[in-house]
Amino acid sequence: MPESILEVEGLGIRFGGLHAVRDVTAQLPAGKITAIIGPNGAGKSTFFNLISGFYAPTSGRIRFQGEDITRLKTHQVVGRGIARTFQTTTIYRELSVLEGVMIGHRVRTRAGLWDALLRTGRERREEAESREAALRALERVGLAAQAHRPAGALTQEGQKRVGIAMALASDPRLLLLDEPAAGMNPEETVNLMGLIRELVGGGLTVALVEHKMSLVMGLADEILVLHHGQKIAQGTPGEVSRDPAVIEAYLGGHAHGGQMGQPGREGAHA
Amino acid sequence: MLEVQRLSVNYGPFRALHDVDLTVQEGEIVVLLGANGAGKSTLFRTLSGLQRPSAGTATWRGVPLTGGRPEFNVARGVALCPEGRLLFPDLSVEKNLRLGAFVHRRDAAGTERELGRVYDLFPDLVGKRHAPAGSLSGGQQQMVAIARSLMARPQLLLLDEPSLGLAPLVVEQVFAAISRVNASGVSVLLAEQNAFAALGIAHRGYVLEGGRVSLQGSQEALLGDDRVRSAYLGV
Amino acid sequence: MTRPAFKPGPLVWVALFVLAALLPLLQPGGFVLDVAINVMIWSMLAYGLNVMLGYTGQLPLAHAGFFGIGAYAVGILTLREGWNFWLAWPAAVALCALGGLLLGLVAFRTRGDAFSIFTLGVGVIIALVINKWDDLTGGNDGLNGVPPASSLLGIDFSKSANFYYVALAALALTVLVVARTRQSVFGRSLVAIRGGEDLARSAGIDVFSHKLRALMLSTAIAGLAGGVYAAYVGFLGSAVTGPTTTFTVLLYLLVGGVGTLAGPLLGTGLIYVALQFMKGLQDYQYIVFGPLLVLLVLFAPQGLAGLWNRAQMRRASARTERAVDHA
Amino acid sequence: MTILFQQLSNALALGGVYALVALGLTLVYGVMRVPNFAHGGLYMLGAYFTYAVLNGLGVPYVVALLIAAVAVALLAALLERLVFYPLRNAPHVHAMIAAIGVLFFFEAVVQRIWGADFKQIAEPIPGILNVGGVVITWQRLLVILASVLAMLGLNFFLKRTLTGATIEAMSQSREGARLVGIDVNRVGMLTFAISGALAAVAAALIAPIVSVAPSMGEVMNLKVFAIIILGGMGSVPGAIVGAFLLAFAEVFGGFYINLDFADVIGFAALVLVLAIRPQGLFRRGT
Repeated sequence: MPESILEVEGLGIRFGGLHAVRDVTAQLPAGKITAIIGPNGAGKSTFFNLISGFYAPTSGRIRFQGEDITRLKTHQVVGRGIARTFQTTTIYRELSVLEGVMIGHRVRTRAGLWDALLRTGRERREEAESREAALRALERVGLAAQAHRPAGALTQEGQKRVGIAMALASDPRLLLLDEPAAGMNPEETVNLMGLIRELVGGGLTVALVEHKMSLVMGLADEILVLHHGQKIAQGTPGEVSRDPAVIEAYLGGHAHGGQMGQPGREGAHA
Repeated sequence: MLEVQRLSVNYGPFRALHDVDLTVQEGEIVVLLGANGAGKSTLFRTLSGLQRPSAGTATWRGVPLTGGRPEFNVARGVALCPEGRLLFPDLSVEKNLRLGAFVHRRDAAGTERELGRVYDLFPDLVGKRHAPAGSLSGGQQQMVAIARSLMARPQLLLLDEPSLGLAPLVVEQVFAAISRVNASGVSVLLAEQNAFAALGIAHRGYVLEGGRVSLQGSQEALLGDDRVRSAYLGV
Repeated sequence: MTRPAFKPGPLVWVALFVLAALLPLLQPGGFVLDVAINVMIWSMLAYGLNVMLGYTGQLPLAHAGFFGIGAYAVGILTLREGWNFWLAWPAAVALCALGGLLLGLVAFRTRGDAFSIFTLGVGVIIALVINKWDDLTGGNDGLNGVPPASSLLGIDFSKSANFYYVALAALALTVLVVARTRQSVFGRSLVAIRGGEDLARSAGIDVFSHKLRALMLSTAIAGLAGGVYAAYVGFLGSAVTGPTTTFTVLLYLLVGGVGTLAGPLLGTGLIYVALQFMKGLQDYQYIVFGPLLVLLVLFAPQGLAGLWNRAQMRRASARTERAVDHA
Repeated sequence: MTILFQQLSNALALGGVYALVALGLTLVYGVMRVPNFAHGGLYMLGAYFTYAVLNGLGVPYVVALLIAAVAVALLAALLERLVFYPLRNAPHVHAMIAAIGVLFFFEAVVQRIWGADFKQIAEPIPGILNVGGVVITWQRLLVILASVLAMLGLNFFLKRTLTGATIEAMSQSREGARLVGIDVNRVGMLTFAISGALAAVAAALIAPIVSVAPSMGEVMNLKVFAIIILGGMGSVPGAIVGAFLLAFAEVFGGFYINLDFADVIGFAALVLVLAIRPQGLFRRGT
């Protein structure tokens, strides 16, 4: 087992009567890609929202790089080095690509209102740093040439990349991607896979929620399967795709012993 | 019959459905398979009138469904049981059901008759009839949602992932109920992630991937096709 | 690369203010100067509102109240306590900033509609307290005889032509402050909040603390405008601190263009001056204003500066498309 | 004792009027998600219509009240069509600002037609009722009874009729309502009409006690907004409880503390409640 960057222990949250995530204990290995999968409504996005501090868990603990971050607010979590993107392309459409991505670097700056009014040295220095960080992030996602266009004018894939760049501009150790390939065509999806691999090659840890199995199976080092808010499996793609509990969760109770039980079909991508 | 021709739907610059062709014959159960984000819900929203298409047509018994007026579509016999249920959580189960018969509000006797039929179909709901719909368990809420769409006395029932988040036993109950509804003459278009449970009761099916129909065929053909499996698990 | 937004460059602003500085030389008193000073006062209030509505995306409706606090603070301190205007004015601004802090601590527990309505309630409380607290504010009779700004460096500010420069300087300061705020690390975070609080939060922005500071800046500017008003008009009545004033300034801001740097000045100037030509209509101005507000949000919610931006953008994108075609 | 009872009857009458106005506002918010700042304007128009009909046609008070209610209801429905319906997909701030514009317009028009000074409406049943030393004016009794009646009627309509159920359904799930075949546009107009009628009835009831003036709408606006925030926006029981809370705070606060500050006390109560419970009293946490 490689060293883990994030550990959750007995993590759970209830909304009214609904137990959206229940007693999940898992680790994300450092420097790897972990995919979180599960049927619709399994609690994957909620799981992300818990890690990133959007929701306060009703039970359990979250540790990041050895530090307990369970009760931290979102901006504090980002400050510790966990950045995220959203399910839908949520970016600042009316801003230029560069300006939008610079917002992602805010967490590394301290300039406030007085710095703004007096144009202090800190303001100018941090403005320059933000710009550099944003340009670096845009470079990493291959959008440096688009920096001055309005973000809303980019393609769906481009906007996804802006979202990732914004997350990268906060200089994270762990990047959470919520359905990064949603709405992309196969070619764009392949490009995105390449990008994610490059990021991990650069030392980043990535966790992603994704429904496109071609992407998950082709990319993930480790897969965590949620069903009804609970963890039902964790392992390599090969292990997970042979796990009967996983097959049942996805394909339904009638799958046993039928066509689905046959081994040796890995790699038959759609 | 339901006839969908070259239907496309855009959300801003994003194309959610791409030239979809699809039919449901009278009395059929047709299953729509596909991973999340494949466009199933968009197709349903379009057929129910909640969403307007950017191109293409959809007709039920020759009447177009794409006018952007759901109340019109319900009155023409096309009812949607939507993903996420969209119940009225603070109203009682029975009031939810009675509102389901809103388009038949002049036919009180018919509504009472239908109410009896859906309680027969979902006996669990009888004891809960006066409870607020939002207080029920997920499975029971799903039953209320299906029952509510049946109260409109549809000839074509659109079911968007009725098994979502339900325990396996409840899923079996729900699918048995769908079979019974179909046996009474209602055509059904059913979206499912639970591929094998759905194919177990369907006559035919379509696989939707990335907003396009990537595969179609009879129940047997789809059950045996590796691509169905790969669309879900990628194995 | 064309600028995507209507931003008269710093040079245009400097030129504008230099031109404005020449006005008293041509018109040393009277009607035109009065209109100009009023436009400056109300556009400052519109700038204050714009910091919140335009840059932070929340609509506070207590601004006339803070305008009133600023005005009454200057009035009471100079008239009753004998303070020098040049001390009373900054004190009033600080008081308004403090008031903004207190308001924000409670009001930012809500957002959207509830925030607006909550702050409206606070605005009403402020106006009512000013109206009822006879001993301090003169109540219904108002505060009469607020002294004009005291002389400074030998300049007699009781003359309109000289006081004009006080108002002009205050406006210039306001525009500078707002422009610098918008173009800063801090201001970009405000725009991020306007674009979506959840997204801003996930980008690592402490939303609450940013909104709080924006509101303090916004109410401080309202107090700055109120101070000028008190010294210029010399009489303070509680009516001006009520919601009607807030809504009128909101109209100015909307006409000019929410979220733009030129909008508040543009809208205030236009509407205020237009009203002077419709003096006979004054009592019934809202027969025109009301439907105008409705038509604006229905058909041109981005205001004049916004319309200009859109036209610019269309032209720019047409140009790039042509360039692409030629390539 | 007598004084206490008088204060009590004042508070009940005021609370009943607040409740009727606030109920319409909260219904509209529930169904359309629009904070209708023009609502106070509808209330003010109700008072003026009653005044005009009484003076112009010489009909009995009750008839004037009903005519005013119908007229304001129609006007409110028209307002929904012309202003709020086109803005249904725009940011909330837009609808809010448009509503403010409408409010100002109403006020200016009324001022143009009837002038800025106060108008009086004679009490339909003048004098007082004395039951064993306990004294109450007939008009206050009428206000209390009529507002309770109107509330019961509204409750019956919402809970027992299918049309009423469509209003509740739409406020709980707009798309769900569309899917069962409810024409949400008609429900929107209907809700606006009901809110207008309730506001007009409230205004006609209170008009003989207070004077009629163009600014009465603005004042009422602020109070009913305070009430529905207090009760939780969109909540029907919240509006009623909030209305009586505010009325009691004003009447008794004004009596025991300082009459001048009666209004301030009401708003201060609002600020206090929201500081503790930002979502209001009757709304589940978000």
